[in-house]
Amino acid sequence: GADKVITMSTTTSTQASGLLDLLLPEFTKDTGIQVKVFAKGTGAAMRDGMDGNVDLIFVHAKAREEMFISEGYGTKRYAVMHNDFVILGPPNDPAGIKGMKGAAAALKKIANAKAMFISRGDDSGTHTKEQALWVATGLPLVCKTTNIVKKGKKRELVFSHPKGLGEWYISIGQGMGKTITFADEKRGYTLSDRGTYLKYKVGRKYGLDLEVVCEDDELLNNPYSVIPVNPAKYPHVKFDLADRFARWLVSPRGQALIANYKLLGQQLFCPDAIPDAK
Amino acid sequence: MLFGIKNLTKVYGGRKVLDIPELSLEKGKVYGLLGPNGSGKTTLLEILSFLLPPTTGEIVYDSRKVDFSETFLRGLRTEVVMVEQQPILFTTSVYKNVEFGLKVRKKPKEYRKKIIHEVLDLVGMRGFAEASAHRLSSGETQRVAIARALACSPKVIMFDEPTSNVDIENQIAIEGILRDINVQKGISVILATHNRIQATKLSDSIIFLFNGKPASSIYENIFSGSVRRDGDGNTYCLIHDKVRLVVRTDKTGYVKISVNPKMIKVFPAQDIPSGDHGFVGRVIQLTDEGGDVRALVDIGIPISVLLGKEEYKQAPILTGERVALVCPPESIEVM
Amino acid sequence: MLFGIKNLTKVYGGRKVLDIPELSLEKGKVYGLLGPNGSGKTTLLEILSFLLPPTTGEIVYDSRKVDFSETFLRGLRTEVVMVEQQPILFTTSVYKNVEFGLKVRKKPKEYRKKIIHEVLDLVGMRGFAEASAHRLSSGETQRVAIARALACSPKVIMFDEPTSNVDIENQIAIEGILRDINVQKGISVILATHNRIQATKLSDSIIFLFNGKPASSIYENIFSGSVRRDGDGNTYCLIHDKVRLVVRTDKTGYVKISVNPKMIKVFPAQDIPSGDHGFVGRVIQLTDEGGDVRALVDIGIPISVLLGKEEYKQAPILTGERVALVCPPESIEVM
Amino acid sequence: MDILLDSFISAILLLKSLDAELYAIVFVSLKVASSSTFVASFIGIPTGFAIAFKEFPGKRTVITILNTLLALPTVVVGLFVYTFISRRGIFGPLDLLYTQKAIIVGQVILIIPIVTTFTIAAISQIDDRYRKTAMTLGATTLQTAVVIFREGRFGIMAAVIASFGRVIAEVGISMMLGGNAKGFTRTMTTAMALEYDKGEFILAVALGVILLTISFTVNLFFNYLQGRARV
Amino acid sequence: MDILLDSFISAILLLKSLDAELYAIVFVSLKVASSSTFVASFIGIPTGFAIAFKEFPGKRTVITILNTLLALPTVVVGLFVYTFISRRGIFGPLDLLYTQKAIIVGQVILIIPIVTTFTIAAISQIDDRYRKTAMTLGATTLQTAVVIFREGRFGIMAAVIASFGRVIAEVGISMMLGGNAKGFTRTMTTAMALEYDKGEFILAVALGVILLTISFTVNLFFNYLQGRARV
Ligand SMILES: Nc1ncnc2c1ncn2[C@@H]1O[C@H](COP(=O)(O)OP(=O)(O)OP(=O)(O)O)[C@@H](O)[C@H]1O
Ligand SMILES: Nc1ncnc2c1ncn2[C@@H]1O[C@H](COP(=O)(O)OP(=O)(O)OP(=O)(O)O)[C@@H](O)[C@H]1O
Ligand SMILES: [Mg+2]
Ligand SMILES: [Mg+2]
Repeated sequence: GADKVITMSTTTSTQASGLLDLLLPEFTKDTGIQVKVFAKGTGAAMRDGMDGNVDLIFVHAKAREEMFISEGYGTKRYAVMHNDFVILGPPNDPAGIKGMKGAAAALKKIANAKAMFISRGDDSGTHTKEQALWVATGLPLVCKTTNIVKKGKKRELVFSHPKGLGEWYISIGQGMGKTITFADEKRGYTLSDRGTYLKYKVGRKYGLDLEVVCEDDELLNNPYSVIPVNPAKYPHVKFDLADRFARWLVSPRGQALIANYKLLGQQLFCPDAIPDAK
Repeated sequence: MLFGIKNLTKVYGGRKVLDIPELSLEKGKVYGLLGPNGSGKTTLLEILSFLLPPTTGEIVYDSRKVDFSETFLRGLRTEVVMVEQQPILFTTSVYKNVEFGLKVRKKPKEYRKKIIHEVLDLVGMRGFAEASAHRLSSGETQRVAIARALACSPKVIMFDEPTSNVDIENQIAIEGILRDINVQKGISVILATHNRIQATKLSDSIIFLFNGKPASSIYENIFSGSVRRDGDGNTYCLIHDKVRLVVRTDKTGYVKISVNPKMIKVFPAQDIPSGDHGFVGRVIQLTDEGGDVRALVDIGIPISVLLGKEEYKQAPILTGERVALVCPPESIEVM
Repeated sequence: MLFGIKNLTKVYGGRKVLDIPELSLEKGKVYGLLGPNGSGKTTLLEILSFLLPPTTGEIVYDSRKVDFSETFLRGLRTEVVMVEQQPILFTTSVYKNVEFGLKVRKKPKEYRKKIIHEVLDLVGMRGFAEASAHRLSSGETQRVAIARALACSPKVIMFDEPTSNVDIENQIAIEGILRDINVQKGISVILATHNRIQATKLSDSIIFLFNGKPASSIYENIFSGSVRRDGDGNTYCLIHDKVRLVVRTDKTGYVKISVNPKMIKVFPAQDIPSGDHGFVGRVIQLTDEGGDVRALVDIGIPISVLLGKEEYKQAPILTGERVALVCPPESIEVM
Repeated sequence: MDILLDSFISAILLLKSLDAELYAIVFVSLKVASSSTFVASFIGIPTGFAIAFKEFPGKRTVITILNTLLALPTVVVGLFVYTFISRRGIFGPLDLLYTQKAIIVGQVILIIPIVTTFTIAAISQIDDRYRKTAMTLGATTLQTAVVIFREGRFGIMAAVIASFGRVIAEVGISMMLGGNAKGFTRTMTTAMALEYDKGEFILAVALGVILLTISFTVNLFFNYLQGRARV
Repeated sequence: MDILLDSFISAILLLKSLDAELYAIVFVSLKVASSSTFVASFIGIPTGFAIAFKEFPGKRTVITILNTLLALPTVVVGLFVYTFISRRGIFGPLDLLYTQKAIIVGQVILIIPIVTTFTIAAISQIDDRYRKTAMTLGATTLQTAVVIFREGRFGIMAAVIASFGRVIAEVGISMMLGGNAKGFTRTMTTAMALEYDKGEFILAVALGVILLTISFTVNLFFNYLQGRARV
């Protein structure tokens, strides 16, 4: 019935990767619960949770997720899975970082060579990760603050980036796919999640010229989690059903489905709750 | 009383184009409205048919004081219909154009059909019922517009130069219709026209407008000319560089004058009196005006002379004949 | 030769509204174009001023064969200007309206100014130079449109009922202008009008149109009526339910007839001859027509009678007088 | 370049596959867009009439504001409506967010300025004699408006067509207020945006081709209506 | 609800901060939108004239197609242009992608149907006597067109204003072809979309408020032009 429908906001990558198209029908089959999905930027998805517009969120921005829970918007963070980030670059690799393991060192080299780097610049999980990597390089960063008013009080928004914005560092404020396309067109470097990269590289008639130039660093891990919205904050949310979905995702059944999801022959996500799920 | 008007003015961009201190019109009559271009005829008709609010003034219609609010006016408009000078037909068939007023009045379909055929017959446009209205010639359009107004059978109809583009046969027909609706149905008619013969023939009473004001002076023999003074100290008005009329005025420069046709005297050509006021010209037209005779004499400019019944009988003049005219200065008004 | 026309037709929706097998017009003349509403006057004028392509036919203008291609026509249009029946003025000042044709002809500014004041003077609209054209009254509009055409000083001007909304004084003025431009500047003029007096007065030659065809028959005394047969086997046409005219025709039902004004005979009222062809009526108007006299007699319908110069001189009739008319069947044409 | 050709072929394949999902999307698009157009016309056309006819102080300012609102970005409309119908908003309890109704509300706001300004433009060009004639023949204000509507119907129809085109091609509001939920609020444009996000350019353009085909059909219908109205 | 108030205040703060970045964005938006509007008008108005005046077989089909193109989704335009100017496209060597020029090209395609259809609608309602009068007075085809332009300028102006509104509020094409690169191709709308994605709704609406303010100013200017043109 209509009652057995829950709503979820998520980042575009879970939907665009096709993972949800696999998981949701199985979940409905198992429980009779339908999940309505709204895919958008990480920030906007979390806003949906904070405004009580959805029953749960499925995102990847660990620090902000924890804040989400500590501010009482969510009940619990279920670590579902992770994939990893890779640094992409043009085949001729002008900064010469091919094969490097250290992501921070690689970025530093790009900065020093003033080779073009395309940043998502949209406060997404990927962008958050990129900013963390820049901090790790130890290079001096530029912070830019914008004043806005929220609930009548002034608030500052901070945007930080290495020096050279608009010269070699291009901030485009768009989704992953578009950022990859941009980097490919402009022959620049960028940070991407592996799933999207694979889809663009081999999933299409005209692949990319971009190649992975740096991968497998610990720092490049990208954990996803689901958080049911707190019924104490929003009594109307269907917490029971949402929590059931969350628990289903971290159950052996859900974890196995995730582990076995392959795109173009490659595993995209590693289950985190039961790492060796099959 | 049909219309009672007090202190009516209409101002456009600072210019008073209509200024009528007082005027009253009776029910069941035909009024002719005469006046030169721009004298305010159309403006007056639009105000009287409640399409245009006056700038100031009071109008009493059928003993109701008119307040220019939309709801009040709508009721009045069903009783008063105006046929515009350059009428526009709705973009549909002639039939549906004529049907409009009847539909609006919620007449039943059969009745509408009957009336439409009747009025189209009257204006000689029966064959065009299904024609698309925008493709008609000007005269055809004008005639359909008249039929459309007639179909409403209102209490008052305003006609703004209803025959200006109509052919001779239908001019006669329309003049007949106008008389008939007045006599047979008692519809009051106000008719603006430049055709003085039409006006005198059809109207019970004639209103002259001049510069927006009802003119007591006769709107006839109006000429533009310039006032000059000759060596002998005479003041005269030179019209079309041809005719010199001695006038009494202090004005100079460009003026309009009107010559009272009743005060012009006619003599056989050989009897031309001495003095400056005489002209010789040819009689071009003689028109019967209820017994009196209007003679149009070409003295370089065409001038109209009104001869009394008896006067004409005693000394008839013939068309084509040469006659002498005398316009005494008191017959000439400088406006 | 100004215009040579061969097999010209204009067809609208299957209906031939114009059908002229042959017609030629001379340079430097004034032509009057007469015809009932819808007879094709406007259509013909628009074709001759190259605004409307004919459906078929050949037109030779000034010994150039007209091919209706835009580039060719543009050249011709600078020589031929038409004043529309219901002219429209551009949404700007009167001055700029008149200036348009001059600007298009690349006349220098000073010259333009001079001409504009001249032509506005001619039509009595000098005071309105700066007025905004869309606010003018109908007659004012018509006069500005005439001035606008005059300013172009073309070789040919077409006037489509140029005085239909113009007041009497300016009618005279415009008729004067028309004659002047023809006589003084040699401009050819084609004038469509319903005013027969105007047409005869101004034109060197008159073209009658009837149902789109040049009519040999005289476009006068046209009446609609229905053909009936009485007990005695006489065929007559009943007009306006009032007048019975004996006709010779096989047609029945609703027809148009025209009565040749030259073939109607006039007698003193008491001398009414026996027979079915006589009527008694009142003389309402007598007009001089180049010596001949046109009498308008009201016999229930107004009928026009043309009296020869001598005939009139010998037995003059007076306005207001009662006379007897005889319309022999051969004077009546059923169309 | 052959992405275009590929897209055409894909569009045909998609249509031929009689895919239920595709039809659902098309259906939602058409339903939402026509509802929005209808509601906006219902409000905007009379408003346009009123503004065109009435003389009132500040009339030009009102028109300038309407013209300004032609530049209303979808994000602003989306967020504006969002603040009202989000759970925290005053209409939160109605649970409108992420429904087709929400999209319609947003789209109506988006196109009311279009319908209204172009109605004003169309009406003001109509000869004033039509109004006077209808009135003198005894028409009520409403009947007069109908006459003028008939005379200006080409302009007004153009306004309605443009509005329909605007909303059926619109993506921002549908995305923000509808949420692109599969089977519920996914429209052709949000589906296109999704395919584009996925990098499935060919599929995105194929959907676009289908959208234009549908829009063409709708316009053929409008055209037929206009043809009939010509009398 | 107070997000709206917050946004207003934030907009004022933003403007007051004289933020160079903000001005750059505003400048890019205005430059791109006015270029697109100009180019599209330059093409669309004469095309509209030609279609309105010439009688040719298939005229109604052409109009129907133009009406269809009013529903051209930005994604389709974006991808269409992309295929030509991407590195793999035939204009790839021109290096147009992710430049303001690319946005202009896309936007021009987007609004040409708007300018053209509304020009047609405006022109067809103009009394044919204007054309005949201009011609009989000896005007060339061009001069006649100028006369008709003058008479129909309100309708045409409305078309231009609507097109300007459409492009300045447009986000899809700017995003896809411009790339939203900060300092180069970021426009007010792409910045808004970004802030929305980030969940910074207040900032998004604040930018929207600024956009509408600017659009209002532009319209005041248009209004002034119209007022002058009234004579
Ligand atoms: N809307 C307007 N704005 C400004 N002036 C106007 C307006 N309408 C009419 N006028 C002026 O008012 C005067 C009277 O116009 P009106 O149409 O009543 O004259 P009219 O007597 O009907 O003339 P005509 O014989 O030419 O039809 C004219 O001089 C005209 O220029
Ligand atoms: N575009 C058109 N489509 C169809 N019929 C037309 C069109 N234009 C004119 N007609 C018809 O052609 C005929 C001739 O029209 P035209 O305007 O030439 O007549 P006219 O002699 O000027 O009449 P009027 O004295 O009324 O001005 C009319 O019966 C009219 O209905
Ligand atoms: Mg008038
Ligand atoms: Mg005519």
